[in-house]
Amino acid sequence: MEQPGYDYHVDIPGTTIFDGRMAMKGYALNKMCYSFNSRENREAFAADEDAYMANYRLSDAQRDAVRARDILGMIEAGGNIYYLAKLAGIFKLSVQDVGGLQTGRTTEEFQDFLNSQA
Amino acid sequence: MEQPGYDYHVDIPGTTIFDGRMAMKGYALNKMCYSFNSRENREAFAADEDAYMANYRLSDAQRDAVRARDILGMIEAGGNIYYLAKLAGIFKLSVQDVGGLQTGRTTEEFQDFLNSQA
Amino acid sequence: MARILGGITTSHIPAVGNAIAKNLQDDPYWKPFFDGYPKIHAWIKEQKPDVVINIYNDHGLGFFLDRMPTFAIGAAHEYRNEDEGWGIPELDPFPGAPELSWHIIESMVSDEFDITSCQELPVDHGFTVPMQLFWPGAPHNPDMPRAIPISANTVQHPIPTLKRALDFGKALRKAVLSYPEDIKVVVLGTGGLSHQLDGQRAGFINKEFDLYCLENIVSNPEVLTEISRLELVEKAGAQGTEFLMWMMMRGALGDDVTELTRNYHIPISNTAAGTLLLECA
Amino acid sequence: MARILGGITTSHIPAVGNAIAKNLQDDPYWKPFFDGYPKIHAWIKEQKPDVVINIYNDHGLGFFLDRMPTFAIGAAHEYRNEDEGWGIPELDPFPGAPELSWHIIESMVSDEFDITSCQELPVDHGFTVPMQLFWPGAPHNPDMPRAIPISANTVQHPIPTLKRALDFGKALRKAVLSYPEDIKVVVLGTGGLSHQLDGQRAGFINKEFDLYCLENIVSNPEVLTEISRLELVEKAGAQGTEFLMWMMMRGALGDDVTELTRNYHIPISNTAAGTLLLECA
Ligand SMILES: [Fe+3]
Ligand SMILES: [Fe+3]
Repeated sequence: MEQPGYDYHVDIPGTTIFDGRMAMKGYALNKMCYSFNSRENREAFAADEDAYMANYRLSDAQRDAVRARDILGMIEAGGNIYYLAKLAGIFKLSVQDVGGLQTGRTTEEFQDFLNSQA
Repeated sequence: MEQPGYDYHVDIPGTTIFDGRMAMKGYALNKMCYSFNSRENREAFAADEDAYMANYRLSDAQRDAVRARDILGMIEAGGNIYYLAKLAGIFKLSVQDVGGLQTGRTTEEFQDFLNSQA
Repeated sequence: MARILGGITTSHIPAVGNAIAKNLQDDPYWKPFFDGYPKIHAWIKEQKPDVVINIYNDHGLGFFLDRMPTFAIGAAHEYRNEDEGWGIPELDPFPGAPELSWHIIESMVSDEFDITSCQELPVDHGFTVPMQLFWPGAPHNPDMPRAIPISANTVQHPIPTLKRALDFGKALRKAVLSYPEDIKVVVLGTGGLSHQLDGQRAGFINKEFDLYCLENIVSNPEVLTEISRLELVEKAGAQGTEFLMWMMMRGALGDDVTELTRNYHIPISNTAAGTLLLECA
Repeated sequence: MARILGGITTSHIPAVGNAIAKNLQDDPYWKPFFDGYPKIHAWIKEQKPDVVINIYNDHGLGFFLDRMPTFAIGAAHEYRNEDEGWGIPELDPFPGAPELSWHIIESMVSDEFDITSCQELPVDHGFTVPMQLFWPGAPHNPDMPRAIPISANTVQHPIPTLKRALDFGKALRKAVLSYPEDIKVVVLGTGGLSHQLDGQRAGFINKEFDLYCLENIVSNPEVLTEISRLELVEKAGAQGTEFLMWMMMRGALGDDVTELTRNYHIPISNTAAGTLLLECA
């Protein structure tokens, strides 16, 4: 059994392992993002973000991060990138925009960083 | 691997194995019955059985069996007893009533049959 | 470290929930059934488990055929008992033990069990009736432990083999025993014994086979893994396959158990009702 | 009896769906990526598989954390591509092969894989982009085979181990080869290679590790089972864990395979894109 060996003691810089602990923390935020698979729900969110977040009972930290479009804050508050991607879509952020926002780069700088690894 | 050995060649009289073949056949009927976990849906069914069945696209055999309260017919048409039980509840049939209907006994005779096995 | 105190099995017939709600415990029909429980109440009072792992099978409330897991483990802060469609009184939510749930899921996936993890899961009579039987007034009994539901598929064939069910229990035991907190755990195996609700064979009960299972589940569970799944349907009835939950429970108790009480009664509703209390060494 | 012709791997980046919709295949950004596919088209035209088993990972369309299966197998008559939330054009439904699905599920549950069977399952870009890449115009390509989706959990840790993924593929192979109909099957492994979307390490790509995986997945997949799951996160990136799908695919091909084509390109979107066509002996 790997656990509680390597799997539990490795620290990967800049990387949050989305495990049970994070899932418990982020459940409300991720459930809200999952609801964005429906156009109707995306429109309801866009029409009144605060009311929509209240309806899904987001924590204060989660609401603040969403209001600030703070991706790292959302992850810290338990957000999972697969669900957050649907929220990023509403904000019209590309995957490279999201990469830039998290790494302190402009989108162009982030694209250059990707290209540099070829 | 048991399959396709014993699991596929045994015939148990009076017993339908709810396997993939039956599940494919019965999907619409079982999905309708699963919806009866909600009171609102039970009431909608009671108000207009035919419209409700049409909405779930039941096959003709499934509709006929439901209309006739024919439990064996429902099973033959792919119904699974765990879901059908919710329909039986709407019809106010107890498990012993359902047992009697399937075995050609009155409810009392079915109860006696159960007791006889003690 | 966590300890497993023992295991308790019971049938989980929906009618029992109604009998409890109507206080029929001393009614002549119900008395021989409810007589199986006072010894278990005394044992629970004495042992005071912190967590109850309730191994049951969902009957079409928590799961539908669109996504039907073989083995599902709850990982929620609480479990709601929702409307099943036939008017059993709904109980208040049961508090969960999600940290232990995740520890179990981590350990069992590492050990090659392909778990479906459930961070929301409505629980049906298969879960609640045993809770009411063992902790009267549940979930408001003062000794009510925090709960972890585990459900195995008996709705749709292929169901797990009896060997896989027993092995599931063994891996569950390993997981619980490696949990670093000093807590006491009891494991329930609910459902069965022989019964069949559907078909021309409805009402089928098999006392001889039940007694064989009751005997061997205590002292020789390995021999029961030789029973094929369709043989189980044939001998225990179409819904008697719920005996798989007893196998899962048994695997979690280890080799050395003492039988403290046993009850067997035909019929409750359509079912041969069986109850066992097994204490771990 | 059924035969497995071979396996094909590809990344399944959502942007690819948009590039196809906009006909950007000859655009300088996209050309080196799309150049990996004509040989595969030719092979498919020649081999004409009857069924495609598409092993992908759902990204939050078909499953949510409320009931998250480790391994899910579709058993539906058709699979709808539904709205994922960010405006990829939705494709028409893909016809299924439910009789083979059930045969596989029966065989694999007997072999102690704890499958979640899915009689309804919306499929996302992880499933559709590879279909579009291999069968242009999918599902309306005249050679489009019937499809079986298989999804493994890479959303929520614990994810399955690399060994379990490879063993899954081996059990899948056994299941397919025992299917009595004379059909030809191709297996897709989609996702990867190295990429990470989240955190301060977003944009991480690891060419050296990808080339190690590409080399060994062909001729020595067993050595890859020594990689622990967190080591996979560390070396392939948080979403590079999708390489598990390649392991599952590889297990289904048996020992003796021939590599017919390989492509590797950095970057497409945030990802190192890898493509392989492996033919079974
Ligand atoms: Fe039951
Ligand atoms: Fe992906």
